[in-house]
Amino acid sequence: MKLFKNLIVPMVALAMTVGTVQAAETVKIGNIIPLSGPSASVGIQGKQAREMALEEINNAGGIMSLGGAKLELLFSDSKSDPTTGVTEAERMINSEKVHMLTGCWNSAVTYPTTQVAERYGIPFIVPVSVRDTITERGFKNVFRIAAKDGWWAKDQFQFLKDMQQEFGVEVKKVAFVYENGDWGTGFAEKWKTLAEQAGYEVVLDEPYPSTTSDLTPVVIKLKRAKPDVVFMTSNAADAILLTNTMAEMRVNVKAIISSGGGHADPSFLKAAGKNAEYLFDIVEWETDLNRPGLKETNDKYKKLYGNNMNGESVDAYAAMYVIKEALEQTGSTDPAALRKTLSEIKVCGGMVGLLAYDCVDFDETGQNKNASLVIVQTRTNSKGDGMDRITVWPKNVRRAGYTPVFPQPKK
Amino acid sequence: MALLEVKNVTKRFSGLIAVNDVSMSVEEGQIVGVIGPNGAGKTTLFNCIAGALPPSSGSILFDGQEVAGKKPYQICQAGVTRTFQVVKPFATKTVLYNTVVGAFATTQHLHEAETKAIEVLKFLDLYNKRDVVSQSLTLPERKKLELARALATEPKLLLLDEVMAGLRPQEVTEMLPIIRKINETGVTIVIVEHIMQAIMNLSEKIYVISFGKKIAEGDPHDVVSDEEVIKAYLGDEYVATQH
Amino acid sequence: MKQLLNQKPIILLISALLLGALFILPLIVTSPSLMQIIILIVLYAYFTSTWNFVGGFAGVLPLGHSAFIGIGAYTSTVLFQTFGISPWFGMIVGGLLASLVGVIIGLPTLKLRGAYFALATIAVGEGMRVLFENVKQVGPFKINGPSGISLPLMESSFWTFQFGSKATYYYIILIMLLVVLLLTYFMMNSKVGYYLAAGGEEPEAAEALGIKVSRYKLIAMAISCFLAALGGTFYAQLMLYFYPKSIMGLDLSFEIAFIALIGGRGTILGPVLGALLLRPVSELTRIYLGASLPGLHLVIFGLILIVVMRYYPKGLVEPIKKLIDRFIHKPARGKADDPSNPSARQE
Amino acid sequence: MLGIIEALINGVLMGSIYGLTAVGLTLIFGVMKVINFAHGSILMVGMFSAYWFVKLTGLNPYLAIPVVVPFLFYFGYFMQSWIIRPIFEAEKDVREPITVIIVTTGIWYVLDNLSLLFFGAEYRVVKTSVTGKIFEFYDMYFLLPKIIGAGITILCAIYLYWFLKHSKMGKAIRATSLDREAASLMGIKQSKIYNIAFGMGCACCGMAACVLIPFYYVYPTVGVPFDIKAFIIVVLGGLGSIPGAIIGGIIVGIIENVGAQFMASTWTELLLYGVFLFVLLVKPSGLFGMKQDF
Repeated sequence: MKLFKNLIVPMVALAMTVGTVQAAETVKIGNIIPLSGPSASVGIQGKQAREMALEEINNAGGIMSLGGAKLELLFSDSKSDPTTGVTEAERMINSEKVHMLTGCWNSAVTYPTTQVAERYGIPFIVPVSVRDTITERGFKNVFRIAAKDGWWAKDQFQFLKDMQQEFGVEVKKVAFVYENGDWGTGFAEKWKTLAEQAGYEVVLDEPYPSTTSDLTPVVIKLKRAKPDVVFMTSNAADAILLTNTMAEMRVNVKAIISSGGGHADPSFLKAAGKNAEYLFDIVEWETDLNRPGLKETNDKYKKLYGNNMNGESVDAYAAMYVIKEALEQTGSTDPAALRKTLSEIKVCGGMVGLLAYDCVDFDETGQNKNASLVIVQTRTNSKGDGMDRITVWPKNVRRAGYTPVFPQPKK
Repeated sequence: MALLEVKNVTKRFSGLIAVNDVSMSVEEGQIVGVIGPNGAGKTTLFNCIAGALPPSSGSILFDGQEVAGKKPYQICQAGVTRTFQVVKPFATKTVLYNTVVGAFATTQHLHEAETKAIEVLKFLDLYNKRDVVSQSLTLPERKKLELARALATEPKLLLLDEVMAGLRPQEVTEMLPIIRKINETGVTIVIVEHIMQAIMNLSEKIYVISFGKKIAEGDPHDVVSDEEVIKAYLGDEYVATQH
Repeated sequence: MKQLLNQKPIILLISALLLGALFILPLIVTSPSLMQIIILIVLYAYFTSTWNFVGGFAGVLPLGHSAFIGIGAYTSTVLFQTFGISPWFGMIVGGLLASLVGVIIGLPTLKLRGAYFALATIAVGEGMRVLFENVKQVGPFKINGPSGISLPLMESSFWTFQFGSKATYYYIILIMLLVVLLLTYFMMNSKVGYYLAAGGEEPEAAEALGIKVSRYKLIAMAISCFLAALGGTFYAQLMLYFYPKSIMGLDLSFEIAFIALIGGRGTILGPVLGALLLRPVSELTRIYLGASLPGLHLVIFGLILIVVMRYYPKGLVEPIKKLIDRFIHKPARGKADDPSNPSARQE
Repeated sequence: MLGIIEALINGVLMGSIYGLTAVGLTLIFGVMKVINFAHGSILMVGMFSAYWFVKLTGLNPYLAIPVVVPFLFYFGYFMQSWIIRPIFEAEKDVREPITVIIVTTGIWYVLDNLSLLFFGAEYRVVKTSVTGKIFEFYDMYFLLPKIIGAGITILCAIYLYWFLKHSKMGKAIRATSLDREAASLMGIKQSKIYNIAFGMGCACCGMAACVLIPFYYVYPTVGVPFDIKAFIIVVLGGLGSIPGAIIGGIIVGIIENVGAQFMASTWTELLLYGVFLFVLLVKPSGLFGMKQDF
């Protein structure tokens, strides 16, 4: 039935839009995200978050300064493929005449796609795509809300240092296990420098192909290397395999610190269950953050789509409100004017306040300079039937009454 | 000097001796038959000459040149072309196309090859069928196409592998004059055959092979009356083909 | 050339008109995004035509052709980035390199029977991708492992192979495609073409007719890889960004094979037709269904494959040709001297 | 050193499960001379079936075998008789039925993406009574479900080998794979043999799916990595050979596991392709393959 609904409704909608001239007062926002292929899971969450924000904004009267103009979202499937992303960006800009673009989650897609937006001078909001260089090319039209990967790695090490101090634990040997993609290798490079600076000995530096069918060899290697702390960067499938295999093979370490992505995917916690106990994960956002309106929004989201929000979906959600605010302040849909507003804007409070920090404020490269990260620990929830992610770092946002478990107990 | 000289050729397959120390010689312009009961090793011998199998020992001289162990395409380039018992036309291509492939052996240019191919097709009475896709030909037509393709390479020696196999008696009688006609243009022919009658009428000389060994050679009529031949093979086989 | 012109005047006229239309297309299509889609159609037709030399004429099924496209893209790009050599020269170097690799791989694998060759090419293609993903630098050349290479935006010029207008890219790839099609035509009507087709269909019979089958297959492989690599350079210059999975992945290799098979492998126009049909189908279904029903567009894609293979296993070129023939109200060439036609028998 | 032994044994265990999927592939190839590119998708179908069986009934995962294996047998049987057969027949004179390969690829696209449509992109894991159980030996750990899986694989292979050698149907299948024409002259109905061979090939996937479920996750494209591995294995072992597929699988498992102890596992992937190509060059018929098939 769902299939029917999903199939027929858009077809009818499509048939209708072909014939009718677009009403002048809608603002079109193109979203290029992976809706099929390996990253489909995260792309679909991003789509849901955007749709929820859209409905809220439009129901609240749209863009006031544009006479109550409604927002209209156009989605296209990048298939995690840069060629498709570029083609879609061209289409969105030229055929659909979108006023703004957002996307694309996969850094590899965002990278060339933003280049298209830059060429046409269309503002492009990147909710999440961590590769540093996306905002380091001197582009004028690219604005990123999430932190870049250099910041993620830096915070992971800072966290480890803070925890060592807090609990008086010695850590000498670290291991890096990461997917052999753009994202994982990007992290690993930063880790290597950071480990050297911090004086840790790297006992294992192991990239693995993320489409592999068996990660046992990696886990055996990890176990024999006997690290104190493991840093991981994984997509969902490999995160599940690694975590389960590590638990089954009784790999004893003081802590596992992962990098979001697969480890933050809702299906990861379902699939890994208790095996993910004590895992530290760095994320942009967590449901237990003490932020105004967070619980209500998350509950609404959960009711609609069945999952908690996560870093990716919140960034996408906030991006919609940043766009709304930019439109309000500009009072026009002219891309150049919008670009100017975005470069100067500082959006605080409201739904944007859902983020782990107060304001979105883009620096001259287009990077949100306030973007900060939190670290959560995964624990069995109070009912014992699922896993909970508890914010532990920075200490000032730590969930009240919770003491992190560090080092984790031996298995 | 003989055009084809087979000297003491032996072919072994792990333990089994399929061809055992066979010698034969073919003079230019002759039609020579090779006969023998099923599994006698005549096809293996044929394959050794055509290059499909390298002989284990012995030598094969063509035009005074050693060809034993050469690859099939080298042997063809030397002037020996074979046909297959189970015809192997280029099934999705037309008759003309098939023949042109053969004709390219002597030229680099398409129009020359086509001229040559058409000449051969006319000679073999296949010209009408030139634009028919070969997989829709009848069996006798396919056999003729096999001959046409081989002839188009302008061989000095034509090796025919059971070219009559599978044909009805009437079709066999139609085929015989064609082979003779080819021979009359100066092409030497070695024919491996099962059907006795056909080969008796055609050949000037016959070799009989049984259990990998040559047991008789010479004029067809002498061979037929050879006692050992009758004993080893002819009796049953001759009766069997009479129906 | 004579044969090329030896067609019915109406067909010549239509072809000339079509060709003219192709050349003035950028004057009509002003939307760069539509132009981009058209460029990709032409590019895929080009890739598939280069594939056709091996997959169509040599009678085997290569499923790793993207490896050679990747070699082309990487070679011209690293030469440009490291030494400032124009991609136009890099293109040729890449082509030669791809040819060399193709021959080295083809030498052992082209002797194998169909299934083995298909699997071997998958292994070569995937192996090449994994290799490029594992290597960050080769001597002075940075290839950046899985991150791939992005070409900096340069001023639009012939030398840098970067153009502000999509039309320029379009003309380049269109001419490349036409050259390859002409090449295909001449090859099909030459000794090499006949020998390839023969070797592809019945290797034993071909050998018996004096054809060194493996040698001709190797020639086809060398030509095919060379041309595929040129297309790789074009892809790199068009997209300005590529990485191993995008340009050397199985997906690209498979799509090329699909286009060829749906269009009609071993025919000149099959690849063009295939690209013309499949590319828009995959683009349109993705655009209109990909967002609401993720995956449905690929289901449709798969169904098209199955249905076409079921009813037109030789590809769509044949039925469409028949359709056009009927449209022109004149029997196809060759029909006139059909053996069933008694008048033709008289000759 | 212990690490290497541990990796070696793990390689054998995982490898024999790869072998089981490869057995299905090799069986289909042996009879029809067709590479089933949809093989990974069939495995995915099997895994989803096993997943839902265990999820809904809460029974021991190995109890899914009598349900999933016959289901996949008929799935394959009807897939062959409805979709592949007409295409195969149009091309049966051709030695290498390329069209059929493409059709199986089409089936692969359809199945994987249908499952994406119906089940979503989520990764699913089901907890069973054997999940996470280990077998400890010195300082080495082996997953119980893997050990059981490897055992079932070996039993399956032995059964199949026996079936093909001695049962009437098995003999008919073998006759068909050796010489189609001769077999049909002997009164063997080819299309039925093809259906059964295809069904059995898919049933092997069903078996593999059931032994994977206790320690593996399910998602729509889960078959792809297994697919590519199965291709490598069948060539390694020899297309058409059942012992070859099992031993090939074990070799692949060992290369993957032991190789990774000496190099980054991204390089073992490359090593795998290298070994594959090496075998193709040196012995194209694979370890146990018949010469006629290459």
